[in-house]
Amino acid sequence: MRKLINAPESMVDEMLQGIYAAHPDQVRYVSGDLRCLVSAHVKKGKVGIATGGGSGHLPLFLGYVGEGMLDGCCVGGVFQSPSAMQMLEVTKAIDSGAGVLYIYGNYGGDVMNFDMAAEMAGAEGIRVEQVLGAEDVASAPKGNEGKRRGVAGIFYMYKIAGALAAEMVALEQVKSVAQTVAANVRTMGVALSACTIPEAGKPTFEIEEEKMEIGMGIHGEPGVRKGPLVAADRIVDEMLESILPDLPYQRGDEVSVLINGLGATPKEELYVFFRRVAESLSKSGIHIYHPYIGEFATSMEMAGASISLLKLDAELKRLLDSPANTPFFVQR
Amino acid sequence: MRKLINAPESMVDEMLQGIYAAHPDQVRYVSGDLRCLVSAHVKKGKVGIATGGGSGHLPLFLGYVGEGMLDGCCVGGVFQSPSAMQMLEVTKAIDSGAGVLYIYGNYGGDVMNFDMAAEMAGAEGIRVEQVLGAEDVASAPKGNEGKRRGVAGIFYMYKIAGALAAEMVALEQVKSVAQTVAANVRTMGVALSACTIPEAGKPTFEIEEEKMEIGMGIHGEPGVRKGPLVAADRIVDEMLESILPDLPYQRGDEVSVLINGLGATPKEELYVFFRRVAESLSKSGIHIYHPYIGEFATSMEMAGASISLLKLDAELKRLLDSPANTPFFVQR
Amino acid sequence: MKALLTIEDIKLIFIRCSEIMNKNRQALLDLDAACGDGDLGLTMTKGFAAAAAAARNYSGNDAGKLFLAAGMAIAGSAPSTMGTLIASGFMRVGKEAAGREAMATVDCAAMMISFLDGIMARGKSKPGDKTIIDSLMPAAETLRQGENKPLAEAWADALEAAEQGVERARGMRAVHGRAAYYGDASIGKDDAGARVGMLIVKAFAEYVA
Amino acid sequence: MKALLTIEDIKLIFIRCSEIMNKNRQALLDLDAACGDGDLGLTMTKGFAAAAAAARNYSGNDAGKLFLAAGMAIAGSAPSTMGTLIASGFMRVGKEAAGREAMATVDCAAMMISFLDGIMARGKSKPGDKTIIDSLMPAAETLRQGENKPLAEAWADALEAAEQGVERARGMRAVHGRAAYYGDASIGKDDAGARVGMLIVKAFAEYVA
Ligand SMILES: Nc1ncnc2c1ncn2[C@@H]1O[C@H](COP(=O)(O)OP(=O)(O)O)[C@@H](O)[C@H]1O
Ligand SMILES: Nc1ncnc2c1ncn2[C@@H]1O[C@H](COP(=O)(O)OP(=O)(O)O)[C@@H](O)[C@H]1O
Ligand SMILES: [Mg+2]
Ligand SMILES: [Mg+2]
Ligand SMILES: [Mg+2]
Ligand SMILES: [Mg+2]
Repeated sequence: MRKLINAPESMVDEMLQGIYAAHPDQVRYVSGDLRCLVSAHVKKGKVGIATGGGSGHLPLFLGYVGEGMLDGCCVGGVFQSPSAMQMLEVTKAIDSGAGVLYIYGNYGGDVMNFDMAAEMAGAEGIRVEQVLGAEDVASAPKGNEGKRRGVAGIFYMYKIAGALAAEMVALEQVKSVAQTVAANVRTMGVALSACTIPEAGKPTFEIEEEKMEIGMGIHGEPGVRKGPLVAADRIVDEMLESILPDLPYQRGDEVSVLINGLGATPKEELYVFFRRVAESLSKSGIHIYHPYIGEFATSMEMAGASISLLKLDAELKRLLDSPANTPFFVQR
Repeated sequence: MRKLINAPESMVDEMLQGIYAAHPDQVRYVSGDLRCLVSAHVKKGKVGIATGGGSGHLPLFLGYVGEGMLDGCCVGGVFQSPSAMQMLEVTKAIDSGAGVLYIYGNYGGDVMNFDMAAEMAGAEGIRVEQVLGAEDVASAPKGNEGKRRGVAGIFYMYKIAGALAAEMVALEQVKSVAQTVAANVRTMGVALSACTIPEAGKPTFEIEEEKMEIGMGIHGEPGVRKGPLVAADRIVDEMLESILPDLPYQRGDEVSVLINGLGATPKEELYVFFRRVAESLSKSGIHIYHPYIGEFATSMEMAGASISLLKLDAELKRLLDSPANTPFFVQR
Repeated sequence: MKALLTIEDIKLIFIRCSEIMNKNRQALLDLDAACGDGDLGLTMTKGFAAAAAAARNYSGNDAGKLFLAAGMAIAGSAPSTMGTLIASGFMRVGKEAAGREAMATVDCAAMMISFLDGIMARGKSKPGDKTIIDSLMPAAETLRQGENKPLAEAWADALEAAEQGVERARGMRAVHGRAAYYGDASIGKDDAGARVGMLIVKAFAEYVA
Repeated sequence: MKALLTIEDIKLIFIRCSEIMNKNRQALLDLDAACGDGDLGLTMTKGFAAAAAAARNYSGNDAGKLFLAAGMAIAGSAPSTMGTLIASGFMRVGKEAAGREAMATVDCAAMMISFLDGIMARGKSKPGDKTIIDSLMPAAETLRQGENKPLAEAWADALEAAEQGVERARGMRAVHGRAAYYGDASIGKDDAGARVGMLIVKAFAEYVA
């Protein structure tokens, strides 16, 4: 295990201590629980947006709490859901009367806990709505979208719903724009190596050097196909062949592209990837607007990358472009 | 080799093509040479700041070309210096009469090429000054600072000199503030794994799993000591023991801290690192102001991290805090 | 032989359940690793340790409150899929059993039905989905059919039914959770959650034997 | 036997030098890998191929311009430490030899001095630092001492001196470039740059032999 940590079981809490020490003006925690993180600036009357999920995916999830994005986030252990009670505490802390929207990824444990939290919050008189990120085309076939995993594309839901919420609109509108994003984003990933959960001490699976798994999930869920590692351009082509027809994305569409590094893959390679995406979309007559290239949803030191496409309209473009300022994401 | 690339020898140029495709509003290239990158917004009468060095260190070097930071950058092959002629082209493109400051890392090849470029630029009537980043305390002992390598701390030189240049002051002032930063920053790193130059195809050296090398340079230059990988807190303590007395940083000082990931090390671990730095500095009565935690100077997929400290005064704080907007670094 | 489970009995059953999970820790880890993320042994030992502690600390005389406290303890300490499902089940039992001070076989049957209702509502799942339901449902039905039998006999039958349920689940195709990603490849593999359901039944059966 | 190097001769020497670098590619890679970043075989073959091409393309009759063109070609194509140093050396020669149409032994000696001056100015280095200088300097001195000898004899002596320089450099301690990070550990190891210097001398020596 090649990790700069102390005791594996204290990694998550020590990471959180580091985050509060580094960003005291931006985030704080509630209920005396480090894992219940909220923005230091909860705005009266604004719809609150909360998310949550397992640790090990920074900047996901808590990294997007801040101006123009999210208001609160619960994190669990590495790749483990936080609890419904923790979500309830965050919900209570960020509700200022306008209700709270949960945006999170479609994973069994998370769904159940957010459902439970929503019921509990409802019992306390807080209006809660939920929208799931479920855009990994490799995780279930078209027609069975409800079974799909949520991966890096959730960034777009945070960004756009967060921007609209900042305009002080009602919960229904924020929910509706989040649903629009969810409906218009698709992702596919490729993994070149596994990662190690600190408490486990060794990778839960292995990918041989010079091999890859296309469609693998960010916790190592099985993908579409394992095979020899081929040239980046061919990988991009194969991924776009799955992504483009799924929505479908068509000639004349405007899309934002998110090239997401899974952790160990250097930015140099992400740009090699983007180059081919740009080339290919341009051939298909699809116009790229405001691409994002970097690490947005990682699996610790996993090597690999994902491509997300978001189909845009004028409203989404405006919200995508609006400023944001969180400990892990800044846009002017 | 676990890389998302096409032919190894085309990696750098394809990466650059990706960068120009992604950020056409921010950067462009001159002389028909992808490797001669300049800001899309060269401001008349402003001192130009240029940097350069080998590829494989993103966001270093070209990632910091943009508003409030640098104006131009030449990149070479992976870990290879660009040529003096390329530097001359960038120098000519960004000079608008106020002269040009070169800020770059203290590596033999780079120094010689920038020297040669400065002579050539001088022959063409462009005023050029140079300030070197040379803050790796592990690379040469105190008293022999001129032999030290430049590593992640150069980020502070870019940030602060760039902010001052944006205020339209004279070349001498920009040079002087860059020298002040250079004199007040110290860095030390630790590596947990090597990285692979694509054209070489395999790591130039190896670090066994569960081993580390403290003080190793960002190209794998030998460090202070190899040994078993110990707890993060102990590594931080050992690094601070070298960094603090070197300037020295003392009780009552205000410092910015930069925790830099070398590539494969996840942000989770960088925050575990920062937590201990904050704890330790607080015990020493050193106050942390505006820390930075993330990837600022990498070695592709190398695992490891570095700690940089910059001693601040009121002027440096003001310049550190001023906004910046580049393809790889945004600050509001 | 017991004819009624008192509050104290129920507390001891939670403690036994925690012991059983500890004993089966490695087996659950291995089962979950084959088709999931391999954490079930950790979450179940943690969750039931918390449930046992909550039960031990409960000083009232309301079985409903006792189950609720145990459920909340599991929800807070083991927020995985299985932990949350079991927590939801016990919390539902807590609602249905509110005010009760002791449980006969017929009440145990009702408890199992509520437990299952809580799980199915939370998991949006049904028998045949290759989950914990597939061991609990046969046990619940057996208890209901034997609701006039003494506790020991009824729970022994229920355990047998649960064990058969585990066997039958093996041939099913997973449609929920991580195992679902394996699709047809899940057929023929044991379901870790079904085994957890059986172990819970086992705690009752062993206690009343 | 040649008494004068013409422009055409100098061009052919650059071509021979490129061939020699190709032949020594792996040796240079290995030497540089031991104490540096292991790229010297790549940069030298690249740089001298460019120099040879520039020489071939030069159509004038000014040795100075020819050396300048070769130096610029190396600077542009091999901007490593060694490439830049050699480029600086040839560019200095270009300045000093400006206007010359042919070179006798005495001019070769002057050329080597300028070459070294260019390198030392650029590298801020001196004899004894365990660099290319330690093979070139003895060669230059030998050429000067033999400036009245015929080209073949003078260059043969220079090559011998350069080879001895490579040997002597082995015992030195590196103070420049990546090798310097190894400090005392560099003592006893061959210096890759010193070998490059010797190979350049060899190109002249073989050509005029
Ligand atoms: N929707 C569901 N309803 C009922 N049981 C489920 C459901 N999804 C998964 N399960 C059960 O949960 C078990 C896995 O639990 P667990 O290891 O906690 O999941 P995870 O680690 O993925 O959160 C499966 O073996 C299955 O029996
Ligand atoms: N300052 C210097 N002056 C003269 N020669 C030098 C200097 N620094 C390094 N060298 C020579 O350069 C050689 C290494 O060259 P090269 O492989 O191009 O370096 P790098 O790859 O580090 O840029 C060394 O073996 C040494 O002979
Ligand atoms: Mg599991
Ligand atoms: Mg789990
Ligand atoms: Mg070298
Ligand atoms: Mg080199």
